[in-house]
Amino acid sequence: MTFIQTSPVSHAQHHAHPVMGSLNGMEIALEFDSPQIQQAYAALAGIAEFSAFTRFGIKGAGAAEWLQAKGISLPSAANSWLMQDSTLVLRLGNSEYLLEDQFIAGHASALAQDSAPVGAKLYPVARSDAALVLSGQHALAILAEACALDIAAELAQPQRLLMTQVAGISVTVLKQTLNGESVYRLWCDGTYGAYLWHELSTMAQEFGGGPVGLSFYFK
Amino acid sequence: MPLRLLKYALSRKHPAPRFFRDCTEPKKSYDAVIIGGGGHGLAAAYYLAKDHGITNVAVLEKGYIGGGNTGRNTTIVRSNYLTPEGVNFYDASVKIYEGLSEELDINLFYSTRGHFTLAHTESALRTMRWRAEVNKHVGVDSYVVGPDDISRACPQLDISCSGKAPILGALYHGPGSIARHDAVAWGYARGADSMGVEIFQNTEVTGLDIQSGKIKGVHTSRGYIATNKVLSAVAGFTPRITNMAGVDTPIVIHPLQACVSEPMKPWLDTILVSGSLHVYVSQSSRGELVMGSSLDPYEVHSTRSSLDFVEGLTSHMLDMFPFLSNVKIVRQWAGMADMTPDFSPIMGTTPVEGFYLDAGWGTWGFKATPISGKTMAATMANDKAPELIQPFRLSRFEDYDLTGEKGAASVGH
Amino acid sequence: MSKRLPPRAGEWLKRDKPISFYFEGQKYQAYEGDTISSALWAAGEQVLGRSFKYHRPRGVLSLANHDVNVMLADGTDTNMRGDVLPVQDGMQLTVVNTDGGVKKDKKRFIDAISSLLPVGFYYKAFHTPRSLFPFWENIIRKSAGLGVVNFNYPRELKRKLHTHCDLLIIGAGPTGLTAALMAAPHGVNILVVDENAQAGGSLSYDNGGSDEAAKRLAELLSELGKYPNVTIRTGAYAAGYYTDHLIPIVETTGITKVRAKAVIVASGAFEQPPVFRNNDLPGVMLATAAQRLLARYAAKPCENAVVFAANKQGYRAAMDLLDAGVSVKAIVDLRADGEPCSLVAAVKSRGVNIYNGSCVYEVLPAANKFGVKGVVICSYDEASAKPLLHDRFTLECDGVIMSAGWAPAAALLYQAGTGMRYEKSAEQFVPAKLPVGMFAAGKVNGIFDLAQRLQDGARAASEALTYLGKQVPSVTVDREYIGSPSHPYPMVEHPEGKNFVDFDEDISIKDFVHAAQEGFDNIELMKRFTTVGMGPSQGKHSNMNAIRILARIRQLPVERIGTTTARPFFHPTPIGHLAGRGLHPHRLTSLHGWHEAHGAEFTDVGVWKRPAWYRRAGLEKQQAIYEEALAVRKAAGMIDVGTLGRLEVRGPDAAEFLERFYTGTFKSQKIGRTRYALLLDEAGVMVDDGIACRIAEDYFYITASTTNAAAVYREMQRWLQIWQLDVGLVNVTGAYGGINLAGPAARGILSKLTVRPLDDASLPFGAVCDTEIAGVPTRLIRVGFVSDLAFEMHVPAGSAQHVWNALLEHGAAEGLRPFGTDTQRLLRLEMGNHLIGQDTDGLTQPFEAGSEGAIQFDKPFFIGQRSLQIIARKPLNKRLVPFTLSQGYQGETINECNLVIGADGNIKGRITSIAFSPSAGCHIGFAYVDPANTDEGAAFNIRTDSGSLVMARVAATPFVQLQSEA
Amino acid sequence: MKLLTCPVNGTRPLSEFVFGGELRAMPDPAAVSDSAWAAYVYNRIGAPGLKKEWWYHSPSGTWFVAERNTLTDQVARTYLYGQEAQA
Repeated sequence: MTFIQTSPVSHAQHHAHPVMGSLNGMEIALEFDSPQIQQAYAALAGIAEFSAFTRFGIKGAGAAEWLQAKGISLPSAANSWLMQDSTLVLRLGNSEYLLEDQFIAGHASALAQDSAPVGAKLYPVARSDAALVLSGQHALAILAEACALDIAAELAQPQRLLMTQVAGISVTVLKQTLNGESVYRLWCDGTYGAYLWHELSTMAQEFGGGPVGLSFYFK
Repeated sequence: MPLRLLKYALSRKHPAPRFFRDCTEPKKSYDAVIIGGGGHGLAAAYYLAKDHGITNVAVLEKGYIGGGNTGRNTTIVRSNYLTPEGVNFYDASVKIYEGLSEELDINLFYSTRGHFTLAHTESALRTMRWRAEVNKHVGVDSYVVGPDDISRACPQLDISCSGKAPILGALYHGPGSIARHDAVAWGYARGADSMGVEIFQNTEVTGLDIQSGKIKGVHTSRGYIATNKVLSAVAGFTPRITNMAGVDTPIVIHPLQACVSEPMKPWLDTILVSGSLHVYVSQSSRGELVMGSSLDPYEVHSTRSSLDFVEGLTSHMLDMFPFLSNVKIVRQWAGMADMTPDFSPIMGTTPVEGFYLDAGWGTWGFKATPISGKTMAATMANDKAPELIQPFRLSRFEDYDLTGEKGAASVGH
Repeated sequence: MSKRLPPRAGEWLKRDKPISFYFEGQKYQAYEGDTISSALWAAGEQVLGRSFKYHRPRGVLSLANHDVNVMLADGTDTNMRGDVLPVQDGMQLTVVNTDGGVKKDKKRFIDAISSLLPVGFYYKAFHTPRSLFPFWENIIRKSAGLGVVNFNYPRELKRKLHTHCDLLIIGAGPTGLTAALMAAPHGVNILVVDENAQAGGSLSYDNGGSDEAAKRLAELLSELGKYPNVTIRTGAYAAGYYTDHLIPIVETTGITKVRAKAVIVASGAFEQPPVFRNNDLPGVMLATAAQRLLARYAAKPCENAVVFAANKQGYRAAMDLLDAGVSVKAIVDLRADGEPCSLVAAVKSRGVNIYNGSCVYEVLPAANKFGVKGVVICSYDEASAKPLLHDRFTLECDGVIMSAGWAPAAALLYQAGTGMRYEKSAEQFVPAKLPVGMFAAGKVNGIFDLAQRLQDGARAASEALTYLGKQVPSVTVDREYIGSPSHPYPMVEHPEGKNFVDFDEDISIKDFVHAAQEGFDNIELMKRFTTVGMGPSQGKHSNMNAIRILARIRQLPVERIGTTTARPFFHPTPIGHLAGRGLHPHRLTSLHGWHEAHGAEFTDVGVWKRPAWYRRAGLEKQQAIYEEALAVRKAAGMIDVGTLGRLEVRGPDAAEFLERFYTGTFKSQKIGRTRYALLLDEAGVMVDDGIACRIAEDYFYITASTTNAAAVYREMQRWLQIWQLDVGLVNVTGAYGGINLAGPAARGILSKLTVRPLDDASLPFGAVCDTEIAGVPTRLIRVGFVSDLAFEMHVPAGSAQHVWNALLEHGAAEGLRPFGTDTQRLLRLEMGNHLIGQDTDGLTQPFEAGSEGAIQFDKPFFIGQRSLQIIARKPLNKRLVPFTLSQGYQGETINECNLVIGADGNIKGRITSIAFSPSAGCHIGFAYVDPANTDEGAAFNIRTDSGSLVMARVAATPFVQLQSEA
Repeated sequence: MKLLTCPVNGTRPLSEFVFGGELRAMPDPAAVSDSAWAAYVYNRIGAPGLKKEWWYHSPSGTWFVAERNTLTDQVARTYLYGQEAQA
């Protein structure tokens, strides 16, 4: 029996009546508005949901070795990230890793479909993150209200990621160039997804921006 | 207008005498020494003299009288606690307060406004019922009311709290009052002084003289003072004094902050407390909103203010009173709260003979000022704590016999 | 009559933008750039407000953003500050706290009887007899306060932003701007803030008869314009200093929380009024106020001025007045030796008489005290601070310009913990020991001469840069005074008083004398007794004089008196600004949307929103809950348990870890089985409970209560660090959804969705397995919390909706319906399961709750074990028992927390849970009772709300028949 | 707001942290007397001074030790539990 998964954020999006579609078996908002408007939102202050990407999480003193054995190259420093093929590899703190395939299946899917990892000091981390993208000229201004850190300075160093608080909840943040635009990627516990989406999209709208569907980035 | 005021005002020269002498030269010894010139210490001195005829007493205050938590609290007086021990104790305090302006002949502006402890959740409401039942049992006027009753008493309150935390009910406590905190200290100081007690300001205790388990005297910035009865009534400074005495206690110091708005025409006639939103607020006779919140989350021995406190408090104030957006906060401040594991005070004797402790008041020492003074005076006079404060003895922790106020863990002001 | 001057260089007015507004019902003309006060003054209006206590007419005092006697209302807002707020076209303004308007204020009589209301009078009256106090209090409360709050004022959203900079400079006067200019080339990012509408500080008004200041300002601004790393924000005040250089900058649009690496405080000084009779009348103002009026707003302070000076500023103001065409009748200089600087010759040359060693003894009021008619001048003996009346004479004038000294605007320095000392040569408190990373320069640092202030700005900049690790040469400043900027005691006594020190609170010299006589003779007590400095201006114009007066009374040097602590905020700051957006983070399960769409009534459980019950057409809440409960007993029900804490404990030492953490045994636990897990704190108090599922030898899957999950996981992490066991912890709470399917039909429904055999043999009570439900990988647990036939399904959060729908689809026919937490409470009660947090409180230990069974004492260690060993030897004073009321009880409703009363009339315990159970057909519950009275069938009394006693009996659990026995 | 430095994640405002109380050595439960145990459970070194404390960085789930002066609120240093030497 096949089934469709719901995104952790969808509840907060219904009122905007997005065009939904399925990616990796998850129902996700593809379009909130006409391409022109989405373009405008994205340029000013756009917020999009990437939760449907496949993720694989693992932690423990043995995680790095195990992943490398699987041919995954890992960020050398704690709290940094790299892109291998089409997979985002996040090193969360010292010994926890999160792999996320971007748009197309990659290492995360492969590892997820593998048999459960076995090895010493090796602990799989089940994930169901809400994954958001904040874009546009006002993205920093929104983060300046929602986050106490000097995001621009903290993320000036390429490949760095932050585990901090945004709008009062724990969030992992990094800066990335997507389709030539530099955007902010945010991950939080899925159960906070609807809340975070609501607050950030409210702020985005105050800047003349708004929600942007996944298809806008699917190029 | 009362005649005495007219007389007082019309007389050319200012007739009012000093409230208390300006003592600077301590004697070699006293029958009793009280460390701490706040409400509690001064009240203890007053009742030592008045109830027990012990007048050869020195009160040592490192700063100025009433300059500690006496002058930093939000002046709420109530007795609707959770345990019979707590209710009885605070009720005795309220009863003294009601006649205290007359007794001390100073207007304490003891103003009975009614006190609502708001419940935003079922579990909070359950705790309110628990308190109400215990209060009823002990004979204290306190009962659970519904949202309509709250609206009637405070029509400006948004019962839905901007939809963030709708109010389900409240514990109403008719006798809940506010008072002029400074005046309480001044009144007791004058009363004690008039019976011979000597009050030394700017006098810091630097050490305790303890020999074979007995207190012999205190070292101060004004020299050594011999005595065999010492009371420590220093709230946030308690650990520093008990350290000198080598007495271990569970007390940990957390700052408690408060702030006050600009004056506006009085509109808030009741005292409101919201546990879930961490707000307590009343409007003073000057027209200022006096607001407080929960304790700072970590130990600091200072009275610095923090921005996050006032940000959180004001945000919750707006949930309750959305129209206050442009009303201004004039001043914020902090006190050092001496917290205990069971949210109850520590009163009575200690392992050191002649060294008595009046501490652990956390956030609610002001409302206990008269009764703690009275009972600690009795404790010092008889070297035995009266029944009323037995539940608060220091040894209860060693005995695993805590007082249950923590059962109602939430903002308790 | 208009006091507006023709256009002047550097004025802040936009002459091309005329506007009109209403004040107390009368129409006035103004220009954009005017404040309300400047517009009214320019229009010839002198009475701008009434004082708080005596309702005396007040006009312009300082024009330095703390003239709180001018408070206005516009029908929407109140307590609006006339000297700060820009006037806007069409404004309809009235003065607050008057009875009949600012001119006809009926309360002005209070001024006449002010002698009846001496300082502290309210401590001395109204309290006897006690019975009358409420009457007096009512009157006092009516007269309290300023403006009337508008209960319909909209909740405004003010954004609060965080920003970070290397160097924050507070004050855009000559000192601050120079500091910025010196620091700018060194590649640090600099933020300069100033509370005024435009940058420049004294350069924008203090001309002293020359155009040097204006030129200097133009230079500085154009130079600074070249640096992109320098931002200047005006109309922005620094509200306070907080730990680690956090400084909120307040603007009308909102607050910016600035985190600075280094801070230069160049906030200047507040001019302080000399104290003499009627120094508060409209038309009497500070020299810098007059200069601000002239330079910024092109308005004359008056036509014929008398300048009362005790420093150079008075003479500079005199020059500016003369240049503006104001006739200066005289300069009255308090100092016997007069002013040493060259301006003396300049003013003399323009025909101004100077009276040295003299004072303004009193100001003669015009009709209604609405203005100045003249002044009485006489000699003054500085040593004794006494006016010498023998030579007094009267001089006609319509304005008095006063200038006697300054107080540093040092609030932020104090808040940051700066040690201050009294600089005798300047007669001012100045910073002695600054906190790391804080620097002070200019007037706040006791330096007044313009050239020296510029040097001092450069000096502070070089010190700040050095602190920031830059290599810069050090700068030295020559701090010397040609005549002290402040007079040590600019007070003129008067038998009739009304010589005001604090204009907010109407406090005059005699009030301090009286306070001291009554023993309030240290600055803090005096502040509290007299309320000096407690008004909205927080003592900006009064604290320094209060200190000088107290010093004189006690015959101590000023430094021995010290200062009162300056608390935030620097200016009164709006609640809406501080509150900002007001976020309330909350968690939702992936089924939330479905619950909402199907009539769920939500309740807050910790940070979660959970369905309490589901609305049903035509059913009251209680009825709906009964139906949900009956469905579970008779058919099947399901509840969203996605909020449960889910924690994974993995590794070789997993069982060992759990045996130390929880009270039970886990090493012997079989794979595929669950065990109850009870957590205590070190005092032996019950903290949380859940179940531990053993998935593999080295893999446990633990549930924790919704509200405690985060804390339990935190404690696990902490103890793991201490114990250093070979274990890994993963918090998967949010990763999984959870559904609990319960009731006789549960097995049947579930079997349609899985191939996994569910019979008691293959999946007995307490078993756990990983399988597939409706195609979804599921962790399936046979639990018994709400029914002895119940299945808990833990699935990936995103799949929960699919499983939920599938269950409904296949269960509808069997009578399956969802239930909420209220129903769950009833169901678990029927099963005889107590709930930590409801049936226990913050101090309950296992012996009281009857949870001994969950405790394995013969283990080397578990958290709380040692305390329990001590507690076990002590007599128990209450114990939790299940109870029932008599069948068919129809009496008064018994509520949770009704008390259990013993024969002796004392409290023995309380009801912690009670409900009518439709299945058991009677009231059931849990209660704490006398430990000696806990046998099944034992009776005890419950006191109802009304006080009557109802008998209950200890019962056996479960209260309902089990499915297995059915 | 006060700043605190997590050994792994760096300097953050206090709102990202949970205070875990004083870092105290547990006496041997088997050897210790009842009253000494009760003292361990309830009593604290209340007097101000430099103390070792537990702090938890919530966003990353990191417990660490801070040496903080409870009088001045100045943090001398922070390090992961058991890594005092390397700090």
